[in-house]
Amino acid sequence: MNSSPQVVDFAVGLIPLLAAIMLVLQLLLLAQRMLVTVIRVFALQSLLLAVIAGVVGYTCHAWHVTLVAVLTVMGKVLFLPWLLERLIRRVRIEQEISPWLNMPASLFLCGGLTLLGYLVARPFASAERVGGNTLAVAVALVLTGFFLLINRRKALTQVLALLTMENGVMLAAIAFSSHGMPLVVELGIFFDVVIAVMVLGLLVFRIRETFASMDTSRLNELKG
Amino acid sequence: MFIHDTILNRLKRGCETMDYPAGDAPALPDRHGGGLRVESARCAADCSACVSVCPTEAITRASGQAVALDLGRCLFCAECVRACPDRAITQTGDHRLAARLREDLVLGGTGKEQVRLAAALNERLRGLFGRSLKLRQVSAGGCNACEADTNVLGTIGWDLGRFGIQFVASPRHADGLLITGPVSKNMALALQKTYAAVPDPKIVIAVGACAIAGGPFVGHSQVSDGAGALVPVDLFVPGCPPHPLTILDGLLRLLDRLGGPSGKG
Amino acid sequence: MNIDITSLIAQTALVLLLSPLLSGLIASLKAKLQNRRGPRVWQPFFDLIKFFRKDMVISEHASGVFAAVPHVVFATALMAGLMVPLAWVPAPLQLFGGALALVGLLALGRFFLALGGLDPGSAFGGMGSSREMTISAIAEPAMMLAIFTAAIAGGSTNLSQIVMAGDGHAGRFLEPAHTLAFSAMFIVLLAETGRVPVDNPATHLELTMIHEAMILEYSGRYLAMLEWAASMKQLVLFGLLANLFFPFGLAPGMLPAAVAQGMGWLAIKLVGLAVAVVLVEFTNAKLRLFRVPDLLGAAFVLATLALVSLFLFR
Amino acid sequence: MDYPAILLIVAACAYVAGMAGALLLRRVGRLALSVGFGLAAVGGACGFLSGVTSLATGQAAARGAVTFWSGPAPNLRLVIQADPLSCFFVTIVSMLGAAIAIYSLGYSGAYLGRKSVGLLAALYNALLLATTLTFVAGNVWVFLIAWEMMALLAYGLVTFEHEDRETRGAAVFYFIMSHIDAVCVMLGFLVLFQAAGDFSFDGLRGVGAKLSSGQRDTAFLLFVVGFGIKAGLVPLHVWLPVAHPVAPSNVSALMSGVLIKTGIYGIARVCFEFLGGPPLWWGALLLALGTVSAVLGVLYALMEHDLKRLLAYHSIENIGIIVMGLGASLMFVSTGHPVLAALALAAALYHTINHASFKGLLFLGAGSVLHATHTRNMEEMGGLVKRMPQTAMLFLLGAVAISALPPLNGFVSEWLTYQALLQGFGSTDSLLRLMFPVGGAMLALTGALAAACFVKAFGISFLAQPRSQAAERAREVPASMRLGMALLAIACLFLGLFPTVFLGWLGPVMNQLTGEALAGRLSLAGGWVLAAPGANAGSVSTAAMTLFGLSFLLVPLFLRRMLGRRAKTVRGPTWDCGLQGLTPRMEYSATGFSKPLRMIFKALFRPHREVQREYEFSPYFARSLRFESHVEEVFEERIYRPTRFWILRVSRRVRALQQGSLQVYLLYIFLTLLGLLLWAV
Amino acid sequence: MSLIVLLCVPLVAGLLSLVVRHVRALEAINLLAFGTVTFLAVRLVGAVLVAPGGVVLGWGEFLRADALSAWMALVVGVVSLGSSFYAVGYFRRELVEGQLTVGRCREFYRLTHFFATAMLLVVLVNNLGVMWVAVEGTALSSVLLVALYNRKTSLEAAWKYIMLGGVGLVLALFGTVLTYAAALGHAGGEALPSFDWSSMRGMASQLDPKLMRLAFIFLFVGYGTKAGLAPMHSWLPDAHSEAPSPTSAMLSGVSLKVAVYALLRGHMLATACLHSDFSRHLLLGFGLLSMIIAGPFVLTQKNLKRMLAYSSLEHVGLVCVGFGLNTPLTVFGALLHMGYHALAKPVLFFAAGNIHQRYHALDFRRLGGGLGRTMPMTALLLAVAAVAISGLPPFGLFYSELTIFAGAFVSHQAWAGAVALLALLVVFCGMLKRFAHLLLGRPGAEISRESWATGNVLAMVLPLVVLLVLSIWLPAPARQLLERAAGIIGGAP
Repeated sequence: MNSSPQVVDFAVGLIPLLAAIMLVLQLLLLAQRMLVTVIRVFALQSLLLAVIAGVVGYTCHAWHVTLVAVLTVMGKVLFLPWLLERLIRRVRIEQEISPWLNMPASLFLCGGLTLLGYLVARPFASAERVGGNTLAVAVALVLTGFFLLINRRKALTQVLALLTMENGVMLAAIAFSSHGMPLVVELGIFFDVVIAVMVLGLLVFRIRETFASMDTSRLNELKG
Repeated sequence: MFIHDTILNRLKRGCETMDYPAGDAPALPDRHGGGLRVESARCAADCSACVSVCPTEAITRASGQAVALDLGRCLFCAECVRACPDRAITQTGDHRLAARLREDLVLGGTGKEQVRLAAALNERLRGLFGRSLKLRQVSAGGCNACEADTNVLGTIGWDLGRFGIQFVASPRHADGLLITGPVSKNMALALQKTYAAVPDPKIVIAVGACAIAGGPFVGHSQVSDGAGALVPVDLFVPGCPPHPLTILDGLLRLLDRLGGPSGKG
Repeated sequence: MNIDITSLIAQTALVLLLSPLLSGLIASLKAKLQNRRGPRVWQPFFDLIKFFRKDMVISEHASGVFAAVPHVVFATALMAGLMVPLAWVPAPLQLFGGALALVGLLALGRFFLALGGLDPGSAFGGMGSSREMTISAIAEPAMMLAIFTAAIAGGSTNLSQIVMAGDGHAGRFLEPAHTLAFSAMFIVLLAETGRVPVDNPATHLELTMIHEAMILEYSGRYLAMLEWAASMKQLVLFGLLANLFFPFGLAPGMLPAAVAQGMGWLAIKLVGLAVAVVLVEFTNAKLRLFRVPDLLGAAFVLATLALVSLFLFR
Repeated sequence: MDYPAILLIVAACAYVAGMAGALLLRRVGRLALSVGFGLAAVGGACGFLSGVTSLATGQAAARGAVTFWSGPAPNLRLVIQADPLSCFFVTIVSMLGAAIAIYSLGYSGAYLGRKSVGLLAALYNALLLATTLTFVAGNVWVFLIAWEMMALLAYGLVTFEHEDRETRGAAVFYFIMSHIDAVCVMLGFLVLFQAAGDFSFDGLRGVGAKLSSGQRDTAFLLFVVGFGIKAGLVPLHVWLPVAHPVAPSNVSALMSGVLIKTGIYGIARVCFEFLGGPPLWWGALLLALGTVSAVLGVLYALMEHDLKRLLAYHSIENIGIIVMGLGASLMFVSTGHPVLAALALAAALYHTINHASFKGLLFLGAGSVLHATHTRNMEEMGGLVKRMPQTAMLFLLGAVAISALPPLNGFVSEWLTYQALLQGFGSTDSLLRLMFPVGGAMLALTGALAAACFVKAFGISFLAQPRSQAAERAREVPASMRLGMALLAIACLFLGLFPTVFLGWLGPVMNQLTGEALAGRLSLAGGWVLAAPGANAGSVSTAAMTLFGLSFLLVPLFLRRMLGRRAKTVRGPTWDCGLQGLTPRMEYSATGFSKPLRMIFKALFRPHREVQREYEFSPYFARSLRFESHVEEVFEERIYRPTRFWILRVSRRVRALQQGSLQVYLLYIFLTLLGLLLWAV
Repeated sequence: MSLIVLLCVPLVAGLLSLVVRHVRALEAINLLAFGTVTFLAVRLVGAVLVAPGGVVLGWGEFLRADALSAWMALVVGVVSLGSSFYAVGYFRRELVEGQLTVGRCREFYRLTHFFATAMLLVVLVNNLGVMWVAVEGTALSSVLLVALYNRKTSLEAAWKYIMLGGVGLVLALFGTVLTYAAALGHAGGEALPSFDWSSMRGMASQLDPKLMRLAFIFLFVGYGTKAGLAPMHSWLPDAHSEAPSPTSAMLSGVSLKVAVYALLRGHMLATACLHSDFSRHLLLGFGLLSMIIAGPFVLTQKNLKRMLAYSSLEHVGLVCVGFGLNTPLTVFGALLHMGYHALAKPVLFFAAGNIHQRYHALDFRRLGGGLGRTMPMTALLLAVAAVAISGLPPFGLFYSELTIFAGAFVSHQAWAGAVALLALLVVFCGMLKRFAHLLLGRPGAEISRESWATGNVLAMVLPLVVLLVLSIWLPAPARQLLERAAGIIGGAP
């Protein structure tokens, strides 16, 4: 099925937009308090990533990219959020406590990080196959995800921050190669993420059992 | 400059030691009447004027016997001379009073009108200490009068050193003891230990009435009446205190250094 | 081995007889200065003879060391005497020991004398030993530097060699190095032989004694040996001082005439030194124990200056 | 066949057998003891014979390096090279090892019930083997391995009585200092390795020439610090008086006699062979360090009243004297006077073996006293000469030797040092030549102070009346201990009376290091007289001195026969000025004895004294009085304690990096990432 | 063929242990599995030496074992075997004393197999992406092992371990993606033939240098966190001290080295591609930083296992310094050091395990002293292992350290050698002080007599004996393997 040039450049134009939305979602995550909404925002972000992957797969006739898109949808959009929400219901906590850095400061810092992302990605613009600055967005996603991880104190939010960073990396992968990485690597990464989240869920549950709270700042007995 | 003047002065003064054993002895001071002479023949039959007047009961007169004056206990206060009605006891002005035996000091008997001069040491001792006698001075509770007079012998005038006689610090180095003072109870042990510490052959010299017979403290409970009670004494030098000349004469006589030419050997 | 037997016996006799005479001379000189006739010059001989004939009272706490001390002190003093060229050059035992051996022998004697002081267990002996070792420790560097100056000038530590080297030019002792070294050595002499500014030999106060305190417990022939050794040590140091810094007048061989002349010069030098010592004693009182290090410090500075001047002026 | 090499191998096998035997039989205390120390004695004897024969017959010079084994690392090979310098030091370690092993047969009997004697014997054998290996090492690998093994085994021995905390602390301090000096030495060799490219000693010989002068000086300073710590030179000596006293006495004897000599061996080997032509300031630095060590060592020894600490400080003093000799020798090498360099080196090496023998003897003496009275404090001893006569006499002999007094070996080596210093005055014209005579004066001060110290040590411990129950009940030590000490005493006598014999054997060593063998120039009159080289230089003969000394005793004997035939001897109480009698408490104490010197050197010691008086109504009628005085150990107070304090303080500050919060840890990673991104992009 | 078998043995054992419920059987499976793994690893070493071009391929190009990976596989096998021997005795006593439920023991045995499989996969796989997946596998399988005791502190340690590890691995993934991108730049847009390390290494010179530089930074921070290099090491002391002793032995002994292996793969690519010392300086700098930071922590450490963890930090730092100096001598020394450290460190952790079980405490103040009196056998082995780990002569670590320093000095990087040596000295002083006061002196608490399981003895004595033997006599094949591995790292293909 040969796609006409318009369709191709239409698709190419769409991807940066979607990437930009993913970044916006990421900043939204920063301001979120309710855990349930945090999970839903993550699911939405993963959906966008899947759409990008699908678009790239479709346009470049790379069947395994589309397969990855489908897997992303099944895994990150449906299965993982369901798993985490089930966990929240059993643990009955809703509220994220005050973060380490207050809201305006963290937003300002995330802006800076995004800028740094662009700075880092600028020399590689030529190497990109897809869209203008998806690599910049990917780097920004990773750095802001990292900052989010540092900023939040709840265990579950930290898990999600980690997953957003992983989304950033997958975006970068897609950005670089229209054909994505070899299938075995993609599959490996995907299954690893799934197992990771399951293990993290188990641990969060156990911490909730023993510490009666998911606040990781309680975890500071081991010193020196 | 200080040193320069002192040396010149010292050299100018030359030797100020008396030349006594060679030349004649220095005159005794007029207060010092010298020795006593007791002629019991001249005493009245039952007269005992002198007995009561003597402060240390040195004079005894048993009924019917001649008067006996124990020079060892005598303080030479000359009360008896004044008290004796018929001048039986007279001062002879003689400084030579030292005696070897305690009995020689008891005057009054026939032929014992005056003190019998001390004889020299036996041949062996004189051979040993003839030219080198080191004495350890023990002040056994004395009033320091005899010590002072013994000390005078060390001055440049008398200069005991020229005869080879010297006072030493440690009894181990000494050849004899020179005891002064009535040997109080506290000093008895010390005296015995010092005596034991001196290596044989050794001599003991008791200087002063206290050392000979307890002096003014005779008979007191805290006093052992002179050195004779504790250690064998070789030379008694009576007096309270005996004149340095008497002590020196005793010492030289003991070492037989008086007879021949001055300071022989 | 090429030791000259006659020189050995002669010097032994010389040392044995001359040392008490020297002490007697000093004592009578002091007496003369005090305007008294004083003991005869032979008095030390009489004392020694008397002590040899007397019994001995030894403390029950004393051990074998107490008895060994006099023998060691006597032997080391006599040995030191035979290493110093007195009336003739070379000294009989000069092959077996030079300046350093002499210092070592005197140190050995002092070491055992101090032990002898400690053995009977009396506080006086301990005090004497402690002070003797302290003072000699402080005096040693000054003595060593003075000897070094003479040795460097003479080219060897062999005393006879130094004397022979110095014999040539009489003006030698006018050089600054030699005068400074001589004065340093003179102070050390006063300290080592226990003369007045450092220690009063004739005192009765046991607490002030240094040398005497150590031999308080000795009597009889042990005391004689110790006294004799002390006077021999005095003679050794006087001889060292005399011949090292005034190296003229020593008989080259053993010819009777030269020896007599040598003895004459020796007598003159010893009397001169004796007069100097007596003058110092006469004009000084005994220093407090903790002022003595300052005196010996001065000696050390003098010796260092002597050494430096040897280096600068030559 | 090369007998010395065989003997050396036999010695090594004996040590290994001793070690194994002692470990296997450790259940049976007495058997393990006799097997372990017996074989150690055999090994020592073989080593001694091998060293002496190879030195005497000159075979050592001819012998090359032998490779035994190649290890995992690329150029790691076990190379053994017994050249004259190694044989000399092997002689020392074997002689001392054998004597102390015999001594230990009796001494470690005290441990039988309490401690594992098998372990002591095994460690002792292993230490001897490691030390011998250090001396005969052919390349840097073997040297460093043996060096570290020696430190590890010595640590095991020092901490043998680890019950009380002080021993453990001292042992840890010792091991840390040993490891620091191992690091310095390793760094030094690595700097040399840069130019040499090969670790073997042959490759390193004279490599200094190829290095730049800056590198050469750094290497030299590293070696001086490294070997200085091991030897106990003054600024680096603080561990020695802490570690040696806590070790069992036979071990502290071995450590003082031999282990600190490995430092000397290192300095000799490196400065003379590897670093090539030394500039003048190297020798001057060593001479200065030696002088300071000698003077301060003896001054601090004087203030001690713990017998073993006193001896430990004396080790510092004697090491100072040895290093003075080495320093002088280096200066002569740099100014081009091989004869004087050989003389100074002979003085230093001869003092090394002398110190090994008399210090070993003294420590064994102290061990016997400890064995008999269970105390090291001299104030509680006294009167031991009557209860332990042989030990006392041997201790006295050691004391005379260490105080450098004539007939014995201490005097001979100091005499040689004096000769070297004296003749050094003319060797150069720079102002440094003043250091020689001043060094001589300080050496004299040290000798005199050492004599004062050992009058105190012997006098206060052995003479007069016993001042405690323990001293009262002291009995003579068993025969094997006395035999061990006697062997060392004989060594002292032989080295003292016949110096020319051993100095002749030192010829090959001096030839190897300074190129001048001084063959025969040191002995006159058929070996009876020791002479300094150079025209009519000074000469001394201890043998003749002794002979004449004894003959002179005839004079008092003759006079006694003549004059004092009837004189008898009476025993009486000590003269006590007529009081009730002298009690032991009235005797002079060690603190009292050193009081005048403490007052004179007040500036250095800064003595603190404290009197506590317990009384009811008036201080003049005290019920009880407690007097306590101590001397401030300057280096410990001013340098080591503050350093330790600051290191731990900074470490505690750094610990705050890990204070538990996950956020902070994530921040660390984040900042690292940012840092790298900014740095790299 | 042998590579697949080597991988499948622990995998199958793991799956089997999922099914089996009886603890005795699980122990048997464990021992059997790791025994065969070690045996196969040794055979692999033989095969690699003989194989043409020094490479053994398996499952097509997917599995590739060159000298370096064979050496790492051997290390993995040995350490896992050791800890499995020890685990038998350890867990039996834990069960008896009721510290752990039977379920937890089963969990331990199952996870250990997956942990070992993941590690073997990392060293044997050719594809860089799959290598990342394998490293992620090691992280996931070991986090539950760390949280085995389910106490407050072990959960805290596990959480920090997984969080920091997770972040690190995400960054590593980003690095891997960037490496892939750098390769793509050359291949003209269509899919790269294979993301295998061998092919990447082949065309390394054509990779895009700028991208490769950025990729190496992310790879370095990512795998550096897993390897516990300095600023990213904070999880290491917590995880190693809270995990059960057999696991902490495997963590310290080999998992850090596996992460370093992964880092090395990146370093080799970067050096080949950038032809500059960029990656070498990073390794050297961070290695030295790790050694310097370990010092203060060991000096003032209050807990025994944490001190051992910091000691591992220091040894990993030294290995990185060895690779950072990048001369044949230092790289050989570093590889040798890895082997020796893998033999010595587990014994220390096993001893710490024994002490923990007997005293129920690891704090030096509460342990007091006199361990030599209460637990003589453990004390002796602890002492010997401590001597080995602090790099004292009879044991090999001294030779490897000296080789590294010799290499540093010869290649005119003397300052690095000197700093490393001083850091070693500081750690030595700290550990000596602690061990001396722990082992010697009078025992504080009253402890029951020490009972010895055969597994314990074997687990502790065997490695030390092997270490001593290897220190004295390194077999020729082993030396040849190390030289070839050093060649690979140093730059030869």
